[in-house]
Amino acid sequence: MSRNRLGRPPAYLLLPAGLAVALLLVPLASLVARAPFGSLLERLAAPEVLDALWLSLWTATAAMLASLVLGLPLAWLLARVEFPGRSLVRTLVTVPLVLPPVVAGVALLTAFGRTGVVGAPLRELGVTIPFTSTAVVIAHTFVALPFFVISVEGALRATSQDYDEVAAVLGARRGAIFRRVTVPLAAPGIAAGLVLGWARSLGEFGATITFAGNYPGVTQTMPLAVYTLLQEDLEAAVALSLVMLLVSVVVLALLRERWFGQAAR
Amino acid sequence: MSRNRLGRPPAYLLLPAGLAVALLLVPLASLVARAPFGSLLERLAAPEVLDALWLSLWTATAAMLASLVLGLPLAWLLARVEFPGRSLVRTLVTVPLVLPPVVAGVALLTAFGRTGVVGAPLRELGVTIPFTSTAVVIAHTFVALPFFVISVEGALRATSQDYDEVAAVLGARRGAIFRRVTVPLAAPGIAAGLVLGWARSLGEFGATITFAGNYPGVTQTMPLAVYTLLQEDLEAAVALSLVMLLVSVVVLALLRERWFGQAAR
Amino acid sequence: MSLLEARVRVRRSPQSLEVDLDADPGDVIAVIGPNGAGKSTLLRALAGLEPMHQGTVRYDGRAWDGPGAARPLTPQERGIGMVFQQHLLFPHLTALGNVAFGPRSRGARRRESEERARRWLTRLGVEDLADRRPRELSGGQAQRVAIARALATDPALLLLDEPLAALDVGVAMALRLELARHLADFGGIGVLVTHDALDTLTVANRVVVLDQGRVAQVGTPDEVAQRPQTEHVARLMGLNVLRGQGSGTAVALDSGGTLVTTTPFEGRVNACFSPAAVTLTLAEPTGSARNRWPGTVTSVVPHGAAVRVHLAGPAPLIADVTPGAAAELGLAPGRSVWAAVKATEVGVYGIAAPPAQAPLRSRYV
Amino acid sequence: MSLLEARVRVRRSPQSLEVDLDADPGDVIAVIGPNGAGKSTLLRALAGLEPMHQGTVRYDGRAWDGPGAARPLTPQERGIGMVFQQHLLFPHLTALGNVAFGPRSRGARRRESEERARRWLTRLGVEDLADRRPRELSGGQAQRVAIARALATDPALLLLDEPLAALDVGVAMALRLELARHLADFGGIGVLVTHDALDTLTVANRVVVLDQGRVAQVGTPDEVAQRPQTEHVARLMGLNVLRGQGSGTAVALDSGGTLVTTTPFEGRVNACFSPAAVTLTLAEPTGSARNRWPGTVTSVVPHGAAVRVHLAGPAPLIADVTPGAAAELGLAPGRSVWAAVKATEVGVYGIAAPPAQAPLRSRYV
Amino acid sequence: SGDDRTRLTVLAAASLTEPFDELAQEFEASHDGVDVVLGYDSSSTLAAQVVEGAPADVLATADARTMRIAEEAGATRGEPATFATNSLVVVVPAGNPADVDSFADLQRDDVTYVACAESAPCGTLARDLLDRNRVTARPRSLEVDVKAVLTKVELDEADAGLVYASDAVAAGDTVETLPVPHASEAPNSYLVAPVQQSAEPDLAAEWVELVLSDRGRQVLDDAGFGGPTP
Ligand SMILES: Nc1ncnc2c1ncn2[C@@H]1O[C@H](COP(=O)(O)OP(=O)(O)OP(=O)(O)O)[C@@H](O)[C@H]1O
Ligand SMILES: Nc1ncnc2c1ncn2[C@@H]1O[C@H](COP(=O)(O)OP(=O)(O)OP(=O)(O)O)[C@@H](O)[C@H]1O
Ligand code: MOO
Ligand SMILES: [Mg+2]
Ligand SMILES: [Mg+2]
Repeated sequence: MSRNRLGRPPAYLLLPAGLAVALLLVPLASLVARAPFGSLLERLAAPEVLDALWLSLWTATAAMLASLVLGLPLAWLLARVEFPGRSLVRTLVTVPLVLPPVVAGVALLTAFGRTGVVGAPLRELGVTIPFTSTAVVIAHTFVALPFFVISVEGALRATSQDYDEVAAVLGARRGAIFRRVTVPLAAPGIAAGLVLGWARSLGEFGATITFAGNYPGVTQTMPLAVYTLLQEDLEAAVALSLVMLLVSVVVLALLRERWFGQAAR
Repeated sequence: MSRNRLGRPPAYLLLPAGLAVALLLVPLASLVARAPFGSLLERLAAPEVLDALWLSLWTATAAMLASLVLGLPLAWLLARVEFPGRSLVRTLVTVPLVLPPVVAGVALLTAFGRTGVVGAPLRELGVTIPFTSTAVVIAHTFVALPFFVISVEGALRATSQDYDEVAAVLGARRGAIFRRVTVPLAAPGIAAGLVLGWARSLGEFGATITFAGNYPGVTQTMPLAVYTLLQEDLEAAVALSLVMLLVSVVVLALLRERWFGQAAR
Repeated sequence: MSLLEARVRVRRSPQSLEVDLDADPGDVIAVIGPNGAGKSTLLRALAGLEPMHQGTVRYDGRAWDGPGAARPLTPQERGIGMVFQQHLLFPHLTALGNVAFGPRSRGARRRESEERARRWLTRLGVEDLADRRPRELSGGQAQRVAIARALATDPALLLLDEPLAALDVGVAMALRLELARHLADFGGIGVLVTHDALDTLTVANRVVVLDQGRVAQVGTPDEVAQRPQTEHVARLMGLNVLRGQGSGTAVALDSGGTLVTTTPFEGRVNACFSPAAVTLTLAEPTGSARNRWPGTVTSVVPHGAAVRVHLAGPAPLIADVTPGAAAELGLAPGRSVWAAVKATEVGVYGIAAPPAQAPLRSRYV
Repeated sequence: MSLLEARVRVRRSPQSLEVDLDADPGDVIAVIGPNGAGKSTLLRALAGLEPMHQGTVRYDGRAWDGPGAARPLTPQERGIGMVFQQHLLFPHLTALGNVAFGPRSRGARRRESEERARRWLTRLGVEDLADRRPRELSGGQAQRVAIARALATDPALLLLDEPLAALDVGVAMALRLELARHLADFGGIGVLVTHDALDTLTVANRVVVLDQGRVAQVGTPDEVAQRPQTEHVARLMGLNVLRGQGSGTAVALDSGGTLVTTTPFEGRVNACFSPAAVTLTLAEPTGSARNRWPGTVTSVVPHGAAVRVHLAGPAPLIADVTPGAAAELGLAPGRSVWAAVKATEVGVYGIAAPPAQAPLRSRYV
Repeated sequence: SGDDRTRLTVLAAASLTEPFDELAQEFEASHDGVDVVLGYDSSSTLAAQVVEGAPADVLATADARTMRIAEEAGATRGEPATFATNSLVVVVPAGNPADVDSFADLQRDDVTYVACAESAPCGTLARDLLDRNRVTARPRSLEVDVKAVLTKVELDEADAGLVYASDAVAAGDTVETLPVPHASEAPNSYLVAPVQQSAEPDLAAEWVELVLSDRGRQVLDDAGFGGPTP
C-alpha cells in the first residue's frame, strides 16, 4: 500500500522538483549522448586509468574517513557544546568552502610546503607531504571537511536534545551519549554528510593539482587524468569522466541503500 | 550558567575537533601571513575587482535561491514521498558532485550551448545562454544544487514525521504540511544547506569558466579573476582571494547568526 | 444506518486488530481495555493514519476506506479532530499557534484563527500560556493545549486518546463535564480512549471493551459497569469478577475452588460481586458464608467513607470495609485474612466472547 | 541530618520554584499538586537537568549542588533513576536496548546488561516486547519499558514523573505494589509525582503538596488525606474543603455565606467534610442542618456501593448518596438540588501556608 | 614498475602533452629500467611547485617568464634551453559555420570569438596580434588557458578562437585552422631545464638532450610546434 496516505504532493512542489531533476539530468544525458562508447571499455582497461581510478577511490574514501573522525566531533561541539568563540569557529569552518580550489591548494602549499609552518619542521624529520598521495588525501579533506561539518551540524541541531538528557540521567558520560545516542539519532544526516564529502573529494581538481601535483600513479586522480587527456582529446576526456561517474554511482548506490536502509527506518 | 551540565566533553572528542580546526586554520593563516596587506585595500577598490565581487555575490545568491526553490521540494520528495524510481533519482542527484567541475561545464555546454538539446531550440527564439551572467547562475546552481538537496534530505530524514501526521489530521494539505510543519522543523538543516550551496557557488571555478566563459563584468566571478591573476602574479592572486574570503565571511557571519539565532532555538 | 460504520481491520503481527464500531449522532463511545489492546491503533485507523488491509469505514454515508472508496481518504479529507496519546504539540509553534493551526489549515484567515484559538485556550484555562512554546509548558498544560487544538476545528468525529491522563484531578473533572457538554451539543461522534472509570461513566453513552485486538464487550456504561466481561473492566469498575464453569448454582472457578450462587447457570460464567459484599475475618469463617478464600492484604486505602482493601490470593479480590473494622482487624499490607461473600450477593451471567488468551498483563500480576 | 536535603530554587518567570525537601533512607515522597505547580521542574532540578540559580542539594552528606559543590554535579554523577513525564524512550534502540542502556553506561558488560534488562522487562510483564522499537509499542507498554529502564540501574534516588499515568488499572495496581516493595527494600529515596490518590496512599510514606512553585502542605498520606490544605488535594482525596474566615463556630466562607461548625476557630480556616456527610434534597431543607447550598448536578457516577454526585454552585461540592436516594431524587446532570451538611460533620483546621493566589485552573472550573 | 626501476619525473606545460608522451616512450625504450613520469599542468603552477620542492627532474614551461621564476628561486640547474616555439592560429569549428575566412573576419558583428586572458602567455600574444592586425572587436570570453579556448570552438560555442598551432594539430579534424598574419613575428618560446633537487641529474640531462635533439625536433614539429628560433 502506498505510503502517501497524507495526500498527493501538490503541483507547486512536484513541478520545481521535476525541474531540479531536469536541470541535473539534461546536461548529464547530453554528455552521455556525446560520449564515444566504443572506446569506453578499452579506456577503462588502460593501466593509467585504472591507477587513477583506484587512487581516486581510496583517497576519497580516506578523506571521508578523516572527515568523519575529525569532523564529527567538531560538528558535535558546534551543535551541542557552548564554548567561547563558538561562532568564530563556525565561521572559520565555512571559509574553505568559499576559497577557489586552486587557492586552497596554494594555501596548503604555504602551510605544508618546505618553507611552511608545518612543512618546515616536518622536513627536518625527513617527512615531506606535498606531491605525495598523502597530500591528495589532505587536499581532499581540506576541501570536503567543511561540507561534512556544516551538513552534520545542521542535522544535529535538527535532532532533539531530550535524549541526551535521558542518557545522562542513565549514567552515560558525555562521550557515551555522543556515541550511543546523538550519533545514531543523527545517522541519516551523517550519512548525507559522508556522501557529500566523498563525492566532493572524487570531483576535486584544483586543490589537488596545485598541492599534490599531477603525477600518474601517485597523485593523478581521475579529475587530473581527465584534465590531462583534455589537452589532447575532448571526447576521450569526457568518456573518462563518464567512467568515473559510473564507478562512483555504483559505489554510492550500494552504500546509500545500505546506509539508508539501516539508518532511516 | 554554563549549558554544559551534561558533563565535560571528553578528550577523544575535543582532540579531533581541535585537529579539524587546525587543519582548516593553519593553511588559511599561512596564506594570510603571506598576503601583501599593503595592496589589499587598493586592490579592493579596483573597478574590475569590485565588478567581480559584485557578480560573485549576486550570482551565488541567485544560485542559492534557485537551489532553495528547486531543491527543497526535491529533497522533500526524496525524504517523505514514496514514488517509483526514488532511489534512482537520489543517485542521480549525487552524480554532479562527482563530476570534475570542468567536465560539468562541458556537460552544461552540450545541453545549453548553441547546439545543445535545450540550447538549440532556445537559440531559435533568439536566446543564447553561454557567455552571459545567466550562464554563471546556471553553472553555480548545477554545482550547488546536489549539495543542498543531499544535506537537506538528510536533515528531513532526521526530523520526526509524527508532526506531519498531526498536521494532516488538523486538515493541512500536503503542501501546507510542507510549508508550515516540515520546513520549519528542518530549518537548521535547510540553513546549513543554503550556506553550503552559497559557499560552494562562491568558490566555483571550473564549471563557470567552461560554461560561461571569463569576461570581466559579465561572467568573471572572483575565482575566475583570481585564477586569471594567478598566471602572472601569485601574491596578487592570493590577496584577491583574501578579499573574497573576507567579504563572504562577513556576509556569512551576519546571515548565520540571524538564521541560527532564529531557527535553532 | 448509523452515522459511523467502521469495520476496522489492521494486520499486525503477532496480533491483528478486528473491531466493528457503529455510532449515531451525539454518541460518545468510551474505548477501554488493557495496555496493548489496540485502542490507539483503532483511533489511528479511523483517522486514516494506519493503513487497513481490509475492512471499511463509512461516515455519513460516505466511504472513507474500503470497497466503496477509490482510495482511502486522507486524514485531512475526513474532517476529524484527534488528541494523540503523546500530545505531539508542534515544537516550533506557540500554544496559540498550535491551536490556530487547525482553523488556518481549514481555510480560516489568520486573525480569525487566532481569535478562535484564543477562545479555546480560555475555555481550557490556559489562555495565559498562549505565547509559550510547548517546551515551556508543563505536562498537563501541554495536554490542555492539545485538547484545545483538537476541538478548535469543530470536527464531526473526535478521537481522543487518553486526553485526561496528565491532568490534575480538578481540571480532569471539569474537563470531563466540558467534554460531555461539547460532545452532546455538536451532534457528531466522540471516541474516547481511557483507563479511567470516571471518564467512561461521565462522558460516554456507550462503551467498547477491547482485548487483544478484539471487542470483548459492548454496552452502555451501566451495563458494562454492572456486568463486566473481562477482569480488566471489573477492576476498572471496582468490582470483583471471577470466571468459571457454571453447573447449577455452583461455579467451578478457573482460579480453583467452587463458588456457590443463587442463580443457576450452565456453561462459562462470570461471577460478579461488589467489594462491599466481601467480609474479612482473621480466622477462617464458619457459618452461612460458604464462599471463602484465604488472602494476603496488599494495600489498604480510604475509599469514600469506607476503606478499600486489595487482597492477593488464588484470585485477586477487592473488599470494602468500615474504618472501624479495618482498625480492629489490624489490616495492613502483608496481613493474612479470610475473605467471604454470601451466595446471595453474587451475580452470575454468561461470558459473551469466547475465552480470550491470557492477556499480556496477566503474566505480570 | 537527612539522607537527602534539598533546597530547590529555580528562577523562572512568571513563577519561580522554591521547594525544600528532606528525606530519610526508605522514604517515598509523593509530590502532588495542580498542573503547572512545578512538580516536574522539581524532579529535573534534583536530577541536575534544570539549573538552579540558588539553593542546595545534598545527598548522603555530599553536596550535589549549591555552595558546597565546586560546580553542580552532572546527572550522571548523581546516580539517579528517572521516569520522564514523556517517556522518552530512545527511538533507535529496542525495548531491551533501552533498558540495558543504563547498566551499560554504568560499566556493566553487554551480556550482563542485557540479562539484567531482560529480568526487568520480565518483572514489568513486557519481556515479549524486548525486541520492539518504541514506535512499535503501545503507550502503556512504552511506559512500562521506561519504568524498567529507570529501575535497572538500581539508583539511590528514584525520580518518577507520573509513571503510572498511561497504565491500565490492573497493571497500575500491580505496579504500585511492586514499586512500594522495591522502594521499601532498597533503602534509597523515591520521589513520585502523581495525580492519583491511590499512588499517594499506597506507595508513599510522605506527601508534599505543591502549589504555584511553593510547598502548600507536607505530611503523611493520612494527614494530608484527612486535613487537605488546598482544594486540589481535597478533590484528589475525595473530600469537600471550603475556605473561610473563622470566628467562633462560624466560618465566613470565601465563596459566600456562613458555615456553622462545632469547633471554634479564629482566623483563616479550612472547613472539611466527607461527601457522605452531604445530604441532597429537592426542596430547600429545613430543620437541624443549618449549612445548606443550592446547586446543580454536573455528574452522577457509581462510587463503591454509593453514588457520587458532583454539584456546581457557589462552591463545587461532592456528595455520596445511596443508589436508592439517587433514583428517588431523579439525580441527573442539570438537576437543581439543595445540599446540606450538619455542623457536627464539619472538621475545621487552620490554613498553614499564606493564602496562595488563585491557581490557574480555578479560572477554568 | 618495481622498486628497482629508476624514475625520471618531467613536469611539463599542459600544451606539451602529445609530443612529450611520445618522447617518453622513446626515452624508456632506449633506457632500460627507466620509467618516465610526466606531470602536466599550467606553467605557472609547475614553476611554483618546483620552487616548493616538487620531486621532479626536469621542468618544461611554455614561456620564459615562468621559467625565470623557477630559475630565480634557484630551483633549476644550469641555463634553461629554448627548445621550441609556438605561434597563434585561428581555429573554427569543423564546417566553419560562421564562414570565417580570415583573421579580419573576427571583426564581424556576427562572429563570436574567444581568446586567452592577458595574464596567460597565449593572451599576451593574442593581444599583440590583434593590435598588429588592427582588429578592435573584443573577444566574448578571456579564457585562462588555451585549452579552454579550444573547447569552446570544438563544442561550437564560439565561431572562432585564437590558439597555438600545436593545439590545432592536437584537436585534429574537430576544428579547421586559419593562419594569423604576422604570427611568426611574435612566437612563444618553450624552455626546458633540469631541476635542482633532481635525484637523477644524468638522466635529466639526457632528457633535455633528447628534447633538443633532431628526433625531438621532429616530434615537436609533427605536433605543430615551431623551431627554437623562428
Ligand atoms: N508499529 C507497530 N508495529 C508493530 N506492533 C505495533 C505497532 N504499534 C503498536 N503495536 C502493537 O499493537 C498493539 C496495539 O497497540 P495500541 O497502541 O493500539 O495499544 P493501546 O490499546 O492503545 O494500548 P495503551 O493503553 O498502552 O496505549 C500493541 O501490542 C502494540 O505493541
Ligand atoms: N522551559 C520553561 N520555560 C518557562 N516556563 C516553564 C518552562 N518549563 C515549565 N515552565 C512552567 O513552569 C511551571 C511548572 O512546570 P512543571 O512542568 O514543573 O509543572 P508540573 O507540576 O510538572 O505540572 P504537570 O502536572 O502539568 O506536569 C509551569 O507553569 C510551566 O508552564
Ligand atoms: O572548482 Mo574546481 O575547478 O574544484 O577544481
Ligand atoms: Mg494507546
Ligand atoms: Mg509535570
